[in-house]
Amino acid sequence: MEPPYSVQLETYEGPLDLLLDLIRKQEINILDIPIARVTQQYLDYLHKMEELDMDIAADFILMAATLIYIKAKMLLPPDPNAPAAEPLDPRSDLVQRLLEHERFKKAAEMLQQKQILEAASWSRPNPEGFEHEEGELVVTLWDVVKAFQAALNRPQLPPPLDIPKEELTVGQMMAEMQEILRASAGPVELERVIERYSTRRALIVAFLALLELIRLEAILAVQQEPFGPILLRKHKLFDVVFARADKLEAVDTQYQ
Amino acid sequence: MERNKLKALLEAIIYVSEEPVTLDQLAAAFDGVGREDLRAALNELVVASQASDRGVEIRQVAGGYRMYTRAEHHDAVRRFVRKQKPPLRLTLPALETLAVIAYKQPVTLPEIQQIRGVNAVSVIKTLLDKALIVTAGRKPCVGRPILYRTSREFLLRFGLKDLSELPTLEEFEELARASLGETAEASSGGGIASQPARADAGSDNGN
Amino acid sequence: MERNKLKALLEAIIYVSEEPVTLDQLAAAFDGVGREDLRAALNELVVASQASDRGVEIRQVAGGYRMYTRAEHHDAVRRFVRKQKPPLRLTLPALETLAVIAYKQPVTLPEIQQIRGVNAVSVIKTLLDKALIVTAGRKPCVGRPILYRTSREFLLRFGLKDLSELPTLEEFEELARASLGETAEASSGGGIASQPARADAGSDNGN
Repeated sequence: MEPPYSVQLETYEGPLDLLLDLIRKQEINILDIPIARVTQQYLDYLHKMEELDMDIAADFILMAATLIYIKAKMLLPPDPNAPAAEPLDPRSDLVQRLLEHERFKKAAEMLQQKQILEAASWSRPNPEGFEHEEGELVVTLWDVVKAFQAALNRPQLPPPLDIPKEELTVGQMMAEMQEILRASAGPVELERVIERYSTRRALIVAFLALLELIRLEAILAVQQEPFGPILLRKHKLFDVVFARADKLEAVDTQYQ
Repeated sequence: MERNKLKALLEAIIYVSEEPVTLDQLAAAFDGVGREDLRAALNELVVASQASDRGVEIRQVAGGYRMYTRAEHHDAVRRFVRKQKPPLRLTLPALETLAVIAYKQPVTLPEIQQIRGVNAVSVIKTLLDKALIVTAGRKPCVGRPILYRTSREFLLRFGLKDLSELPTLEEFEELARASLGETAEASSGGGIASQPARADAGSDNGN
Repeated sequence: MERNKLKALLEAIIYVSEEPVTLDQLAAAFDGVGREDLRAALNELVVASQASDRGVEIRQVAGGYRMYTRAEHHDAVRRFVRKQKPPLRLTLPALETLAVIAYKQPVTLPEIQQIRGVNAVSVIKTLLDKALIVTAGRKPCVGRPILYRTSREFLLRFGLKDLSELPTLEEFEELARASLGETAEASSGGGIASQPARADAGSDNGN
């Protein structure tokens, strides 16, 4: 008996991989699998996995049951009441699956070779600027699905205000920023905030308000990776700054 | 290096380079090859590319070598390029708005903005321009806002027979969960298509 | 149109086009030129671009014609390429699932899992994210599961003219049988199959 933790186990993606490996390593004829022996080896492998506290996926258990079933069936005499036309080898389904699995493994290798060759050659489309618009993506249905999920998962901001944004002062804009941050559980992307304003004036006021809030340490702007989105989050003085209406008004007198 | 191989390599390099390739750059890249040999090979390339059956020529420009289509072909080339229907391209906000309309249709602008949290007016216009969405009457509520739904073009572009072929959110979530490493126990796809088709999809504006 | 002029124009168009250029597109653009003439001219271009002193070849891919540098030149060419294409990294399970979809398409998740013997949800998501597969409607059976097929991107990334360029599964079967020690039958008809794929057999452990 080997001590449990010295056992080296190969990992298999699924039960078919494990079975194929058992068969191939022992140079067994796939059309005449010694089912009792292979079943035992298969179960031994699962036991070793258990000893190593490895999770055994349901797929492996299902295959174990299948093997045991086949083994039992092979021990039984053929059913005399079965239609005479099909004296089927109980192993044949499994053999077909294994052969098919092996075919696809070969096909995958072939694809890999093709991909390596393809990656080594370059095409330089549109070298002379017979161009389409920049910044757009070629989209698939999958992108649509993902985009919808993204929209649903995003913290909901209060709907854009109906009062004309041109009217907002820097102080009022700061209050609006506060509302946005307060309404969301976590950080808010800067882009999401900016998108709410369409006029040049409103955008400028929004930026001034953000700069004021950052200066007052009410909010913090962070970027977690180069070129990543800029996130706004509450900073240490968030509640203090907004608790004092006079502070916001003081800002406004500055900008008069 | 054999002359033909050198010419082939030079042609490939000039093709992939975005800027004119200089003799200095090439001399640095081809260690064992003298500048005279490089120059001779480049000249042969230039001359060969002038043949009457060639449409892409190599020219010396700004101290380097570069590929060009010939001026006399530009009209024909431009006409061809313009005729092609380019693949569908959308900005991220446009894509997201389209997704909201696809799943929530028929839907009004305020409802879209509520979900997306941003102004969507200009994006709606883009989608209308690209004929991916169409208007679908007005919602009988205060302000009677315009309703939007996806168009036939949308179905064509995404290869859908009808809206019921859109993956459901349940199906999406199964895939999304899987990406988080949570091996969903979809025993042979058990979780898939629990709700056959979204009952609400396009029910009132039969496509 | 004179043959040489036609070839020159075709070369210029293929050079500037962002996507592989199809015969249909060309036929629509060249009013007076028959498809047979176009095909012949294209074939001549393809053959001429294979000459040993040429570094840019015209190849058929994803149903059209496109220019490429040759794979064997990639060491010399790479340093001049400004925009490297992002490498496509696929795990072996992902490649195997892709192979199943390529050969069985359109195919559902339960069918894929039946063949692969394992849960394939997360791999499917990876393949969708990389745009190598797309959804293809729903199968009209219980549960109406989503169908998947390979995409144009798949053909482009794997340098395939079209799906028919893939070796048949029977060819792999011969190979698989041979490698599984079932030698008797394999030797009888294995001649065709063993040739192309032999080269890559045994690269299993490379990853």
